[in-house]
Amino acid sequence: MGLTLLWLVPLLPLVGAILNGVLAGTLPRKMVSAIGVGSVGLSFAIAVACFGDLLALPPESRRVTQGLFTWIQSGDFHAEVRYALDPLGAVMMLVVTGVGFLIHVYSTGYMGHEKAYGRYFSYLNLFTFSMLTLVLADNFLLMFLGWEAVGLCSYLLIGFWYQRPAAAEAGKKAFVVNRIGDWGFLLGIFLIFVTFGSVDFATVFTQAPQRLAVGSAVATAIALLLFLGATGKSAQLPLYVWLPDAMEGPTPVSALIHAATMVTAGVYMVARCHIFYLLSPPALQVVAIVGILTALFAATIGLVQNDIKRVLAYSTISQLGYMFVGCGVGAFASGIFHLMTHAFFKALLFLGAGSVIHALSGEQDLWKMGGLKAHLPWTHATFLIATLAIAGVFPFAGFFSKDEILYQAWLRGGPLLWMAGVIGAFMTAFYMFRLYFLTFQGRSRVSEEAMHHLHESPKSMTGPLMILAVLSVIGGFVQVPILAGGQRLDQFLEPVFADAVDLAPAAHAASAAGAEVGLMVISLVVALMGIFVAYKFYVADPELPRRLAEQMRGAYRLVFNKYWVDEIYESFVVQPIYQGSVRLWERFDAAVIDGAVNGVGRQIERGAELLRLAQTGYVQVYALILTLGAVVLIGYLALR
Amino acid sequence: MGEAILFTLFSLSAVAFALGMVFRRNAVHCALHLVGVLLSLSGMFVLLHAQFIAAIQILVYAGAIMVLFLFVVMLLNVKGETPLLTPGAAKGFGFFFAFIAFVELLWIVVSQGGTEGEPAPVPALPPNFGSPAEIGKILYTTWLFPFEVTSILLMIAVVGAVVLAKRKFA
Amino acid sequence: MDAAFLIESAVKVLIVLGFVLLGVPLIVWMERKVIGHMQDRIGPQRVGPFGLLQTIADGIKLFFKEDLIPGQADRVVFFLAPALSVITAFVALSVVPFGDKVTVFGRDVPLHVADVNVAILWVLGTTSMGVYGIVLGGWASNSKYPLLGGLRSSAQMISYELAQGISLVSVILMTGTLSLAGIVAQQEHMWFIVPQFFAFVIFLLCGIAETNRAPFDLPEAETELVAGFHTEYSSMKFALYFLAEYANMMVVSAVAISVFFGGWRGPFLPPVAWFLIKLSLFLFFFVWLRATFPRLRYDQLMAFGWKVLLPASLLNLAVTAVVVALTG
Amino acid sequence: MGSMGVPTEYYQLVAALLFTIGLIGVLVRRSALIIFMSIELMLNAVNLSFVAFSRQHGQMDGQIFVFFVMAVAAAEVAVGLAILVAIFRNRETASVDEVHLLKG
Repeated sequence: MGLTLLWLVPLLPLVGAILNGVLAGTLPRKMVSAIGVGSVGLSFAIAVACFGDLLALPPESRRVTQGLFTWIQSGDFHAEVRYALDPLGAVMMLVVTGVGFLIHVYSTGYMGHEKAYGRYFSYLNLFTFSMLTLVLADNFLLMFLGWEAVGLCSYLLIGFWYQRPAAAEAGKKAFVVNRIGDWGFLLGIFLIFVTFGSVDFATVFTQAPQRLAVGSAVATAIALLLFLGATGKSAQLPLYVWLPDAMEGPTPVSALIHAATMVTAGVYMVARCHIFYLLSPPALQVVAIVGILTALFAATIGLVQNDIKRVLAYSTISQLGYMFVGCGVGAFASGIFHLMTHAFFKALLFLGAGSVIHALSGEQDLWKMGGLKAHLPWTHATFLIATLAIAGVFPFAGFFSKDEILYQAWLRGGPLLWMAGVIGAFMTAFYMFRLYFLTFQGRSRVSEEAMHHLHESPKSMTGPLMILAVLSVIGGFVQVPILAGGQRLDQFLEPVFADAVDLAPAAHAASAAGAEVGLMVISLVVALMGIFVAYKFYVADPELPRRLAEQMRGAYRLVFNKYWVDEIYESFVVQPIYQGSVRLWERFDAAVIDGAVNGVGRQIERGAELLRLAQTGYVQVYALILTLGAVVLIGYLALR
Repeated sequence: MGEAILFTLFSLSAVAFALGMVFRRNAVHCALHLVGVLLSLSGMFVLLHAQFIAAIQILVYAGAIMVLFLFVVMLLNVKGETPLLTPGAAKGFGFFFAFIAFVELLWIVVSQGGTEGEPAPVPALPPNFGSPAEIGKILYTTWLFPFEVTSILLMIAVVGAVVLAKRKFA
Repeated sequence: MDAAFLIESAVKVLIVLGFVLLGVPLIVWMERKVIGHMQDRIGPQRVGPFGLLQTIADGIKLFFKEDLIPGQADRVVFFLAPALSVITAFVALSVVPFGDKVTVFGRDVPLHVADVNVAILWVLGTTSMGVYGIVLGGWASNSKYPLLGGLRSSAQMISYELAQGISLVSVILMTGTLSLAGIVAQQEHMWFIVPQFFAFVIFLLCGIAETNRAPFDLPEAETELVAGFHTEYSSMKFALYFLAEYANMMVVSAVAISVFFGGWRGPFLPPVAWFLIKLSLFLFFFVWLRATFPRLRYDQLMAFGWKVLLPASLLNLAVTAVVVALTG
Repeated sequence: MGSMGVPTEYYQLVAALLFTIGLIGVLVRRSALIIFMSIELMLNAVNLSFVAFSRQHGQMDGQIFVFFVMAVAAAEVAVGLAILVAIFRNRETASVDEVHLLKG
């Protein structure tokens, strides 16, 4: 019965969003919480039921669609509002509803004192609906609807505190940068429609291998255009700039949208459309290269940031890069696996950070924290688990997923790609533990006033932290047995990526269990080294980082200022467009368009002056004219 | 034969009352003549097997709408007009157009009728044709949506009338 | 349309007409007697036994009085108005069944003048036409008090007609017929006053207001409007209005009996007798009210009609509808 | 009544006649009230036509139309009379040719 209720999974949050949105301000807070959390909770329960039903089906028929109504019917073009559930969608659906539910619960604590409580939950529910529409959509157009709607919700939630100029600016930036990506995505959809005459997933994906040759220009164009969309949504080079600024939004939002779900939409989309990438080796290569460059690039910036949420933001960008590396070497299941584990521990990290910020009355600067271990025991314990997970320490979730990506990179991408990945992993371990040590260990640098209010967060916040911590520990085991061949998640996703097998890029090295274990050990050692260095820098010898920064002043400033990317964009992209637009407005808009419009208006006015002479104001004259018209009409009908 | 006699009676009284309504000077008399027309038509409705409509015609039209008219006439205390009709060319045009319209309607009635100048035969009808039950059945099934819309229209009219009547004019 | 039917109808018309014409003096006499006793007086007793012929004497007096017509009056309408009042009352009575079928000369004769299948609508329609008699009488007198009385009266009647009609609709919902005979037929086991008590109360209150009886007799509030719409009327025209008022009381009572009190039904006695007993009780009730209650103020009256009775009747209708829908 | 009935055409003729009389009233009378009543007369003429056709075709939809026409007429009268009263309060007249502001 679960699968027949599939449509309720996205619908319930929508209902919640409408209720909370329309009744915002009139409902008591408890009611708002009940609607907001309840709708997503119910939706999660149904999602679990659907998942159970899906598992009960034989693997090759695990694709269920449910049409709701015809959305657009115009000539050849046909689009249904239809949801589809297959293993890939199921994983995403569970992540979105599950993690989403926990974050909703967390929000009731974190946002408890917020004035616009109803508005917040309305947005959050709307986001959940949009994200579910994105992952469950059965055609490109509906997916695009979800895609745009999550962007909208992201914009609304980043700018949730719109009274703060920084938040409003950040929302705007996110929106504009995403538009660039969306533009690519949309063009990709157009190209797909032109090529296949349909936007249905089933039609397009089954026809793609027959219609397009491997390496054909069309396949490459489609793949790259779609990937442009993915870089925007998933904050990859060069469109990553919005994500760090997005941290202006409430922290649960950062956890849900800008870490666990929305930013992974790009990865999901690439995995969903893997057939185009497999048909176009160059595009696949682009994905891998962009992924690894982003991973390294963001990691270096993350090394020196001082804002707790910004470090996490760069870490997210970096981890998303890893996922694209996985996809880029043709190991889509590995990318999705990392997406899932990342959703757990990154959400946990953000929520933990939120708990810290909450405890410190809004303080986000790492250098004003320290020694919080004793004050926030639950937050500390769960945060440590998440940090270990992201650093890739056995047996936490991140270890499994990251190593699988690195192994696949070794296998199909070559040693160079692997090497870069390992360096990234080292940096990940370093900056994450830097974050951890600065926050929880060492001497307290908390201000007097904040110290005064210091408290552990309420149950509604620590509860989700604990559940996510458990998931961060055991999340990796869904892939057990981890060695090649037996991976359970891979097998579950197998039907989706079945066609990938014969098209996948040839392996550079033979897969061997021994090599795999060896690589695992190497990366584990690298992670531990990163942790050790962080310990050395920030606990054992706190003066060391400063000295190092003095010695390498140029490099430090370059990284600290995020490679000046924002400034470069500002002067080379934003300003020229802005100035050009101003020119256009002055020359073209004001003169030609306004002139034409006003001119037409003036002519009509003049004509009306003449026409109004016919209006006498006497009702009966009007009635007479009316009668004349009727008489003529009746006469025509009578004598026809 | 009965129908023919009654039809003649009702149609004559309807037309006579209608003429009286249009050409009487006193507005109260005009309203009363209109009531006469309405009652005559109600009788014709009964002849046409529309008992429910006939009853509604009396209840709503004659009993409520026209009383409202009378009220307004009496409240405004409009004295007989001087002169009765619109002056000048408008009056002539009015009669002329109305005459043409009548000729056209006549033409349509005559030309659209049965074959070879013979009036179309009147069909036999089921016994409960026009009864409240039958009206109710199609009103609440086929015509449900218009019915609901009409109810909203009436509510709007009520609100509009109240607002207009209550407004204080400077 | 055979001859027998025509004769039968004519006879019934005559019976009803005669009954009303004879009954009204009797009611008036009863009213004066009852009110007299209620006010610790004796009431008329000089003319005839127990003063029974008093009303007849009054009627004769009115008949011989000079018929005054105000100088500026609209003569035609002035004549028409009282006649209209009486006619509508009689016409309304024509659909009330006052007894079961009887067999006369081998013919089954139903004891009502006409069995119209939309009888309730008919009654409501004719009573709404009765408004004209009053409003026109007030207007045609071309005098301030009558005009005000007429307008008041018709506003009152239109207002209360609504609630009255709606209270009847709930009974119609239960029976599924608009015919009074049909409604009486369905009360074999239970009078509708039991399930539709509230509808009855609303109907009765509206009926009192419709007939312009105390305590709703605003149109003829002598303290403010002299005698309301019939201030300028005298002689037989006045008598006609008088007749109309009492005939209307009979209509309301007869409809109430048919709809809520099982019509002519009752044990032992013949149906017609039961009908008359019930009718007398109702009329007594009307008189009793007049003796007991003071008159309402006009704004109270309108507020009561629109803000209490109408919503109450709608609520009753809604509840009835739900119950009928649920019990099928 | 079968084929004994009065033909529908006769009813249509009466309807046409009433309609024309109403039209004359609208076009030539000066009092807004009478014009209003004439409009009611025209509506009633159409109603008669509807009911006659309803019988001719043996379908009751025509009667339903009459029902709707009455509802609309009631609404129209309520608003129209309120407007008339408002005009009268302001200008002390119910004559349409003394009220001629209905222009741009």
